[in-house]
Amino acid sequence: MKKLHVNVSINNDDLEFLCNPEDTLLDVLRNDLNLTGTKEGCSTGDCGACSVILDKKLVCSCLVLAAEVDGSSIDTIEGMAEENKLHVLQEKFLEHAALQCGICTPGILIAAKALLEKNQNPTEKEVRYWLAGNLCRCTGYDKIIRAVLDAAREMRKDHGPNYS
Amino acid sequence: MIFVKPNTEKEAVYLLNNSNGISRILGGGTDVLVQMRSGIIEPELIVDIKNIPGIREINEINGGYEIGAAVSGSEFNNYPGLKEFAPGIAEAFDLIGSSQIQGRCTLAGNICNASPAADTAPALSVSKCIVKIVGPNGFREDLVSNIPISPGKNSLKKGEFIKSIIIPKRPPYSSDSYIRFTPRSEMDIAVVSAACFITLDQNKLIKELNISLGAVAPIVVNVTGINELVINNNLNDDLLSQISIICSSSCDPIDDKRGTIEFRSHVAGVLAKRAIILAHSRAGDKIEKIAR
Amino acid sequence: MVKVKIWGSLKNLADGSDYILVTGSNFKEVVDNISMKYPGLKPQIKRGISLAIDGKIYKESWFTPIDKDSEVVLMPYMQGG
Amino acid sequence: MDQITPKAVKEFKIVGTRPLRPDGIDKVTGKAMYGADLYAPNMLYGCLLRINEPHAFIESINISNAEKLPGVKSIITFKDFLKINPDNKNNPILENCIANEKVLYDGHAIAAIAAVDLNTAKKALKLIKVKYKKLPFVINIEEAMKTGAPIVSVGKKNENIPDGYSDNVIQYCSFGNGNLEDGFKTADKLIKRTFKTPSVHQGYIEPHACLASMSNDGKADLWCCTQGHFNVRSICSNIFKMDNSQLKVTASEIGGGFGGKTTVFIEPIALALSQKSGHPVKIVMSREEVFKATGPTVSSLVDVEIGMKKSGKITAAKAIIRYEGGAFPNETYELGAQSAFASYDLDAVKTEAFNVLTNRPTQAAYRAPGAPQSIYAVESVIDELCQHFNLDPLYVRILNAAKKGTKSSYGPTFDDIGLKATLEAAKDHPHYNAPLKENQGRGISCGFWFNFGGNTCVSLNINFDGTVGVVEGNPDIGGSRSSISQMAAEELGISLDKVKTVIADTNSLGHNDVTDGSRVTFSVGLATIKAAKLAKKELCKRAAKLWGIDEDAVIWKEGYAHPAGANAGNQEPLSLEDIAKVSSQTGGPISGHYEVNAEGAGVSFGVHLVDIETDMETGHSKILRYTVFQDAGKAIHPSYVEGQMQGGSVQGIGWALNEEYIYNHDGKLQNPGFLDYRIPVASDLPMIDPVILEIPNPGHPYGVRGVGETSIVPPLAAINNAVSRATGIRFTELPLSPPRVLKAILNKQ
Repeated sequence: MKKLHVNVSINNDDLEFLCNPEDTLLDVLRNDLNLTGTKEGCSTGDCGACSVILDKKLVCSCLVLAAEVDGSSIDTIEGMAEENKLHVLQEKFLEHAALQCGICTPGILIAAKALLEKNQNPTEKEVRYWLAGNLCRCTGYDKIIRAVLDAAREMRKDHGPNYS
Repeated sequence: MIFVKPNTEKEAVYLLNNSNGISRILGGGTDVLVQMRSGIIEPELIVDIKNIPGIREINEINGGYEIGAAVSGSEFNNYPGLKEFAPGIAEAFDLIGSSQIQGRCTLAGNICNASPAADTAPALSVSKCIVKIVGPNGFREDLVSNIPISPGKNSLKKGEFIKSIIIPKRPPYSSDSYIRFTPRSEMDIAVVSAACFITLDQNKLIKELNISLGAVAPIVVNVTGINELVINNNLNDDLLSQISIICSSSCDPIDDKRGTIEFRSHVAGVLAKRAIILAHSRAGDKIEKIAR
Repeated sequence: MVKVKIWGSLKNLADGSDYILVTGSNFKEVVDNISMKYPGLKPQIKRGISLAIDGKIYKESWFTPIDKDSEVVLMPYMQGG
Repeated sequence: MDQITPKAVKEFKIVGTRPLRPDGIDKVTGKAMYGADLYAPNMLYGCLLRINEPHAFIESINISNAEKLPGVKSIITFKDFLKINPDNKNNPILENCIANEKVLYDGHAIAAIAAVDLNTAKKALKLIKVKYKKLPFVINIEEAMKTGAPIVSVGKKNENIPDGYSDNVIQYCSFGNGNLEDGFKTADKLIKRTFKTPSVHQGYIEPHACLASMSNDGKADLWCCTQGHFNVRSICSNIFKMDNSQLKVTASEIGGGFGGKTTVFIEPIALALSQKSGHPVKIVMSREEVFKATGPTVSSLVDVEIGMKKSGKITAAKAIIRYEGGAFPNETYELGAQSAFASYDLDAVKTEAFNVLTNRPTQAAYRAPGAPQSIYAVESVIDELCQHFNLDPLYVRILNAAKKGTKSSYGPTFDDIGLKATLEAAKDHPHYNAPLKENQGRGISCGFWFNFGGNTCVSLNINFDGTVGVVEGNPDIGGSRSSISQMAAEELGISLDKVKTVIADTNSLGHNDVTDGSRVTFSVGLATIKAAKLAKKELCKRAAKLWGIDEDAVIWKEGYAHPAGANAGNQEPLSLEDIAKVSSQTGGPISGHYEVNAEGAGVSFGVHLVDIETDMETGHSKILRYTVFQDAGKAIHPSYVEGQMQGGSVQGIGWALNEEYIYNHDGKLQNPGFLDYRIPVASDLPMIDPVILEIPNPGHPYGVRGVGETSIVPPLAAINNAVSRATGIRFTELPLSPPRVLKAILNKQ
């Protein structure tokens, strides 16, 4: 079977990999690129644990073929903190105890980041609906929702009163 | 398996037409990848159409819209004016899957996958939307409602694929709506769904009323016998109850893990009623807006 | 003698009463003596038992002291969760 | 988020605060290593061949074509385990992992393959030729109990089974006090109902995963996500006839368990594939495998009969509990029988329980195993009696509540317990008197769990720089490392950032029981406090040496060694750091170790209040408001206590409204995925408001009780009662899925 050659930018690093045509982006991230922060919970797009940003769009990496992403840019959880500075969402998740086992956390952080990039002032309902594709079985979502709303508040503050 | 990402329609048609085994179009991939992973299909050829010029575009044409086959749910819903033009279709498209799925799912995929529960199928049917198909014999057009023919099967012929979907121009006081029933608020498959397209005159008398029901038969049910009942009438409770009964009796559902025959038939009537009320108020708002 | 309450389905395997009387001054002695005096309870003891001594549940500690007037309740061995 | 703490509770500095968890940064940045995240050089990928039949006799398994596929390195079947150890033929845990003579449920594995990559392994699975004969099967409780039912497994029946049942009824027990007949006679109203609950899955987001490496000399390393790696070691070393010391099991970070990761499913398979191939082998379950072939809960069929006076006093209560937990024996039926009436002070009470074999996957524990099902039935009947007499449901529960000195329905007499305080907190809460609209209902329910202790080892090391390392052996499933560090810091009197808690592998510490029964904060906490006390004693001894005084003349106070009084001298107190820095010169490193089989865990009670609105045209129920009251004992880290209360509640909400294993008439599971096995999503829920009550457990130095499990118990009945009150129809079967509720509404109309 002939492998396909793919060029991508992941967390702003240009890199290339070889993949089988049926490999998913999730397979390649985890098995070939050692980016295991992106988690596999179902492989059918029903749990959101494998969420990444593909060309500025939130997707489940289990529902993307690795071969498709040639020329794309991808953001994963490993690129969320800038150098040693955590993203506000990451800080708020810790502060609010918004994780217990933590397996869903990378996917939820990525999804929440995508939300706050398009909506700086979401309502509780908007956060709940946006994150409906990210299953969490430990927390009952309460502290996750509070953390996202608090992070949004903080980010609006950081960006000054004219933001949003 | 071979993966190809052609740059022209012609190339895509050629590949599809010359493949001997199972071939699949990759637009959003939200159904195809799940089927591949679970072993339901083992395609020999995957044709990723996203490099074909125009396939990811939305264009206004003849007072309606042409939606490229690879336009995703979030692209559709963020396109200025589209949601206002066809709120029912936007609702249906938006209900497919999570925020993650919205970044990938397409109208063409939803129709071609031919699930009885496909959200956009009833919504596109009530508005008499059209698909533009490319194939070995050139272009053709067909109604969306002619594409799914049975669960998992569509009417496209070998070598053909959908290029775009046309949402036709609408009369002035018309609107649409889509409501589905799912046990969860999100991340679910419609157990029953109802779409409504309505046109009023400026006195709020009904000129046209189409209802389509999803997940209550092998393919979308375009309910017949309603226009006769409602044309030139005001909407009232009595009419709504009559339509609700017609809708319930138009269903030919199955008992399965998601719902029972009894439940689906009853709720189809309930949702049809709710969809009509919603579409009617939207169309009514237009009259008032213009009056103001 | 220590008075040990046994659970309902063991009654008929002992002597039909809610309580049995055995000698012993700790967990192990009491359980050993139950086994000896009431062989019908042996299969259950083998499957696993706990003892509640004055309201506290002990799953196995052999040398937990038991007073003559302690409340002693035989319970199944608990696990899971 | 309220917290109700009686005044008498001990004053703490660090315990009871909400510090950031020590493993948090790794978990928000993707660095934390879970079961599937480890890769070894030269590693193979393993996968299992599963048969999609509920019951079949295996005639032959032909692996010769699969073996020939390039890239396939080893293939095993049950026969290989018999070669390893002939005793394996009687090992039910192994037989659940890989079938011996019979396929016992849809998805039961019969062979496994290791290959250079997953695609090759999957291809090879299709080349295995299996011949089997389908057998009659049985998947529901009523059918399985009847004489003449297909028998799942012969020879499993205990000696005490009453007559008149099939051999699938293998276990039986009964508990109780007092005279039922007299009790029922004095009641003004008797209500008897039969309730059903479906089998549900824990639904942890991380599928089971492991990486095994066995070398030619028989030594092995195993990395896996588990709630108890010492238990994994015991089970696997038993299967492979290995010395415990030769199998090192390391617990990865664990992506949820809730009881479902207390046993093994793939670990012995990976070890056998590794042994046969000479390569490390990794197995990761798919979500479908998790649903089909791990351990969901028992399903239940429960009769409850309760008599009540018009004053609200319960006169007698009886339950007959029937649980089905798949193809192998389990003890959940006993826990269900014992917990059913634990919340009440009753003169006459009896519970009987049966365990029944069926052709379904073998049950595993799920948060308070056995209690939600039986308490759901009991609390639903109590609510119906309250409605009958038009009595306030909280008043009736307070009137009958178990308290200190109550002889519990399962035997022992209760010590200090928090049920009454919890009920009163619910009554005083604004939620209880908030107005309701049409088609809305408010439901309440009590819940109970025993909480466990168990074998626990802790090693607490004082480093030369004055920092402290705590080594414990229980996988951290919900933030326990933080609580343990807090207790260590509190006891030593040092700041929390000086303490780091890690979880040791099986070769680095003595045996630790599984992380189960809400035992960790209690037992590991207890051992940590004791280990810290021992370390303090040694610190005092060193200070005494430095001061040249008797060691009894030194006391430890707030992080410093002090002379015990004027007679001991007036030396400047020495900090832990001061002493640690010279510990090499004063006798060597300082540490404290404590090993115990912890007993004396305190029971815990919870009360839930829920408001629901039911759509009378579709049968859909929406949760509008949810408040949880729970006696946590001392809350070490209140945020994670709240998290347990909220998480358990939402799992219970899922159980009550939508979750269920759906079987077709062919005995095959219809919904082995997150699309149709509907766990609650964020948009289904309101905030879950937790109210912590701190009634200290007398059996723990800081008053800790377990908190993890009680919270899943009340939601089932609370929601059932709310929907029943919203619709005016009493429901007796879960889930309250829209088709079920609508059917009842239409029947009533």
